Amino acid sequence: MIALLLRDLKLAFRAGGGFGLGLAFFLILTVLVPFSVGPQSSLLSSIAPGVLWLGALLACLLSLDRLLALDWEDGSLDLLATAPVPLESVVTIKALAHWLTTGLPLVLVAPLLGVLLNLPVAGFFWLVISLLLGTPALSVIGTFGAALTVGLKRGGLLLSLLVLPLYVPTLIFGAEVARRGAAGMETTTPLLMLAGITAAVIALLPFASAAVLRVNLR
Amino acid sequence: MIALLLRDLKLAFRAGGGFGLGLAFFLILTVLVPFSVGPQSSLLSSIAPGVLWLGALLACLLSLDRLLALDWEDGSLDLLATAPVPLESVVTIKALAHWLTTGLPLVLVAPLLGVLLNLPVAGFFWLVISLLLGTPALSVIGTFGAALTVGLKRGGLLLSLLVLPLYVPTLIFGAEVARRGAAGMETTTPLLMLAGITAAVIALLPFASAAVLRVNLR
Amino acid sequence: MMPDLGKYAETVLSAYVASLVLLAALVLLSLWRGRRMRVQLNELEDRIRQDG
Amino acid sequence: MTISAKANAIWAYANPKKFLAASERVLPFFWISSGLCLVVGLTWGFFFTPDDYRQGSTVKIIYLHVPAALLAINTWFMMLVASLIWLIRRHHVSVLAARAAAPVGVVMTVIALVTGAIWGQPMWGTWWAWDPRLTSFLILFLFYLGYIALWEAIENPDAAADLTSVLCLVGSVFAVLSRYAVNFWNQGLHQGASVMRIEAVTGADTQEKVSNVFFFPLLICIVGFVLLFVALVLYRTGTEIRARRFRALLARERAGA
Amino acid sequence: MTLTVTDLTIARGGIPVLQGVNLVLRPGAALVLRGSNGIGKTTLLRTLAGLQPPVCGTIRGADETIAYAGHFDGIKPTLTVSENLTFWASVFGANGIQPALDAFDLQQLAMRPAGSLSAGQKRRLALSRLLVTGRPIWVLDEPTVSLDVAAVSMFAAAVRAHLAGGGSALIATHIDLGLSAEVLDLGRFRAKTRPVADFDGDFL
Amino acid sequence: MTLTVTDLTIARGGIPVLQGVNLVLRPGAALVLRGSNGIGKTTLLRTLAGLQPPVCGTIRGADETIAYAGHFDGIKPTLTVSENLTFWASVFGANGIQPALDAFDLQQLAMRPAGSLSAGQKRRLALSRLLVTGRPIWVLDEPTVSLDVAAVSMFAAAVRAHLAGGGSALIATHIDLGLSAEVLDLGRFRAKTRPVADFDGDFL
Ligand code: HEM
Ligand SMILES: Nc1ncnc2c1ncn2[C@@H]1O[C@H](COP(=O)(O)OP(=O)(O)OP(=O)(O)O)[C@@H](O)[C@H]1O
Ligand SMILES: Nc1ncnc2c1ncn2[C@@H]1O[C@H](COP(=O)(O)OP(=O)(O)OP(=O)(O)O)[C@@H](O)[C@H]1O
Ligand SMILES: [Mg+2]
Ligand SMILES: [Mg+2]
Repeated sequence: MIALLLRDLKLAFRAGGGFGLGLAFFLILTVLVPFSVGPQSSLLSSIAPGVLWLGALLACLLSLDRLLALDWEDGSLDLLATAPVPLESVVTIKALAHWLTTGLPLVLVAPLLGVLLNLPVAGFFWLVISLLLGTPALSVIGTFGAALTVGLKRGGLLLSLLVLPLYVPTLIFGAEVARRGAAGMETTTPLLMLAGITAAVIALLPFASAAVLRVNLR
Repeated sequence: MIALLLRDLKLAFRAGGGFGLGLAFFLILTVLVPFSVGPQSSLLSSIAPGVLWLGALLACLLSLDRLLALDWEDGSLDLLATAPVPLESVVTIKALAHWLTTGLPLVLVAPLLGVLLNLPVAGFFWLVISLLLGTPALSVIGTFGAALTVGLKRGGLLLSLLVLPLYVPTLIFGAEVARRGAAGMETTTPLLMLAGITAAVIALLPFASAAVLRVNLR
Repeated sequence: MMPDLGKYAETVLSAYVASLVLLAALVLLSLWRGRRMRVQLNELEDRIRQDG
Repeated sequence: MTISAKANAIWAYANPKKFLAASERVLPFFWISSGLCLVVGLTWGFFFTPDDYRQGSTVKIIYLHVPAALLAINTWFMMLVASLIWLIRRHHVSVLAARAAAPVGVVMTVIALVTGAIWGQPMWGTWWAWDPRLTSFLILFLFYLGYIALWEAIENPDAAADLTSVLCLVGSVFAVLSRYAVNFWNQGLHQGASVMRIEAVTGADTQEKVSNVFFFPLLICIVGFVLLFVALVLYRTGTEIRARRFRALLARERAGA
Repeated sequence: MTLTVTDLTIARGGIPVLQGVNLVLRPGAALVLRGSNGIGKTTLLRTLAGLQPPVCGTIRGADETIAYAGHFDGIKPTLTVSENLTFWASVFGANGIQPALDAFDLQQLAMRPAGSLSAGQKRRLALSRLLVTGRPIWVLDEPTVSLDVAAVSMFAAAVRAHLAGGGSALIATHIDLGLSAEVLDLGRFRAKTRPVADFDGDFL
Repeated sequence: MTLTVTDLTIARGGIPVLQGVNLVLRPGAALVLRGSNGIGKTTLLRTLAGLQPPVCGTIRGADETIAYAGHFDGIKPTLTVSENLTFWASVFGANGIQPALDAFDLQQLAMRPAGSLSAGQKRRLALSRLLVTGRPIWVLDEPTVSLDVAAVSMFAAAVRAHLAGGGSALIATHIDLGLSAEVLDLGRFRAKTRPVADFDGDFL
């Protein structure tokens, strides 16, 4: 198990910068927003928490399509499925590796990008908290989507179509926390909901992912 | 040449719905924006042109990573490079196929999504015009990026990183046209710039793409 | 016979037209595909039976 | 007949051949009765009901909007049940019925969205608002699209059945979650569920007589839509069964060669 | 561990390809599967390895005892040869990769990224993984593809050593491996097509 | 078209692998390349096909005359067998796929999506493509991988017909193809490592 985690992390680093790329996407997206909606700082500051959450979500999403596909293409997944480790823990480890290489760096860099978008001072803390609680759910749900579409060439866009609706509750509560935090309002309810979703998803979804993966290996 | 175009279109259709998926991504992205920035319709209507341009751009971007990669992985690109067709026309045809399956549908569906985001009535016409002029440039530039990163496993994010900065001028002028149009202002200057960029890019970039592809095939 | 729809005539009529067109398209497409499938399957079964 | 024997008798129709024979027998009834109900209900509603004093003639849209909206949700529910039956009892017909129902659900969702949007223009002054009811319909539409796209994308029919069924299951949970999330995110303009208290919907005076004016044709329309749904799903399931057999025979013929 | 297969029917893409397969593989024995292209060798081996369910029939003795090596190598191009092997060794709980490296003469290549190996070198790496699984039954699908003569004899030696240690091997191949093993031709198990009228729950 | 290679040096990943390669391939002749795994067969063939530049030396007669078939098949899984072939036929301007289908007995499989073929069937499809290129020089990298005995002899027959028609073939392989052809062992061209002191423009 540890071996699998270490291997995945190592692969992520070797593949040209590892988590650097997720971060870069996040950064570029944040930079493109002022280009597309215009540079008024009041407008930017009011959409900043939402844009940052959306950017983090998309950066997660984009790194999903190779989460299992590479292992499937070169036959590693066949071998892992016949190895003495339950497939449930394989997918959990994969989700964890994905979070460590994508979600966590996004959380850490989000405050910096908040500066670019004029995020109100009160918002930084809540932005980080909400991302920290929410991104694990994004990784786990994404792993489920990746397991569904593994083995489909050009599965990338299908993956987005399947995963994005599943991301809706996490996004709503996460962005709500960040938005309320930035506006200096009460955040307890959405924060609890966000934490609840993350916990439930981590506890239950790996079983679905493993089941789906077994079907795809046939 | 025609054979290559037809094959690419056929492959796009066979691969689960072809252009449907790019559209779906665009739709979902548009739906997620209000979830993240909040539902106030005045806010949404002021960011609508920018969001729609950004959405179209990302939908283009996401479909790039398989533009050449699949042909590279299974050896087709090796064979095409040794076939009696110049690599320049191969990349041009690939870009054309990409535009037909991704860019064009996005242009056609953008007005519908404008409704969701409360785009001002005056903006619809200019949104469509700017996308129609701009998306071909996105496909051609994207093909260049795909040629640069072909052969890299997990190239998806690297591709985004390379291509997004190249998309900046197109995005700026395109979104500017849409934004000014929606606000009822003069649009001639950015429209001319946009058309100029597209024309120049179509005329010149295929040579660079072919050169880069040759290096990657070594 | 046409009832007076007042100032909302366009609204009501467009809603009816859109819905009925969608419903009709669904039914017709279903029937068309069903017919075609039936024919194709029969042809195939006959062909296989002839081959033995 | 004992209860278990009865249950077995039902499962017998999960055999594709029996299902085809049985559905062929009952289909004419459903087609005709749904056509009748729709013609009667819509004609009554369109021609013979008064305008609402506040909404004017737009109230006539209700005869399409409400039945479509009801079916849009319940189609997904039916797909969920059918998917569960496939996952537990592995009856092919049930999962094919889910597959056959999905496009019907999509069309119903689109009708609800389109009539709603058209209605919204005079009532709320906008085609679209991010009201929770409307928003969750949009999300439901996305779930339908994902489900159909997954069916289309996978070659192996049994694998596709398994994967789409799990997606339907997981998707249902997330759809419910989204519904709560959206409610929390934005309180809306749309009226609450009140089919049974139509006067509250129309805002007309609250006497039974007036509400019945709208209520009976609406009820007939709902029945018509439901019958149409049943007919369509039975018919389309038959098509899916034939398509499945067609592919299997074709594949076998090619493999044998 | 004796692998016993009784009356197995297997299908690919919903169509039965082999029917009534019976075979017994005892410790110390090797069995070579032959059969023309597309007869169903790969499908049979994947079924035995537990990657797909059989249509009917039973497989005994296959639980956590099989090491499978298929058409694809499962090699990560960015990891070095020894990192690739070490990973599989720790997944299977083996304690050293040295014997595996020695058996396929990978010592020289150990520090090279696996992506820069030639086709035959990659294959040698894939085969050496069998040694770190510690599993008694090897199930191999065309193991000698791309191997040169020297490497084929390394492979034969590795199989013989495995058999001598009480292991067993089931090998699908088209060419001669230089092993003295029983040969099973799958041609006689080719699935018979059912009559069309027989429209049952399987749609066939 | 005679293919003439003079004093060729080729490199892979910046390291020279073969040095001073000389060979002449006349119309009607076949040449079999042999050499242990990793000697540089694939690299040589890709250089001849024009996919990578040589370090030094000259190649004459290779312009638009070579049909290359490498380790990868270049087959689109979602297209049918005949669609795959038709595509390549129209790229190369050939006018019919029938001879190609016949030569490799693909008639029965013609309407199947190529993704559902077995390993050997895919290989047959990849080889049949050579016939639609209309090119005189075939450059083949381990063409018989995964092929059964019958398919290998189909392949040999196709090569013989090609040679009889004035074509030529250069084939890298480890196993016997049943062709009477000259054999060139690449072992003697193995690049010599330069002394370390000799630090020139190549950093070596
Ligand atoms: C695009 C937008 C809309 C969507 C997706 C939508 C959705 C729905 C749904 C799901 C229902 C079923 C309610 C139930 O019985 O549980 C419903 C009912 C209803 N809708 Fe809409 N609606 C939309 C727009 C509108 C508009 C603009 C109006 C009018 C002002 C409207 C008026 C009604 C009425 C009167 C009912 C029946 C009362 C009820 O049962 O709740 N809807 N709608
Ligand atoms: N996805 C699929 N759908 C339908 N048929 C398939 C599919 N995959 C493989 N087949 C068919 O199943 C049969 C068995 O394939 P399999 O790969 O097991 O053959 P094999 O004996 O390993 O052949 P080879 O020696 O060429 O590797 C073949 O006839 C093949 O065409
Ligand atoms: N990207 C790379 N970087 C460095 N060395 C490489 C790279 N790719 C291949 N090599 C080395 O170049 C040499 C020649 O490889 P090549 O693939 O040409 O061998 P081959 O003769 O085709 O072998 P095989 O019979 O195994 O296919 C090998 O020693 C290989 O390890
Ligand atoms: Mg095989
Ligand atoms: Mg080679």
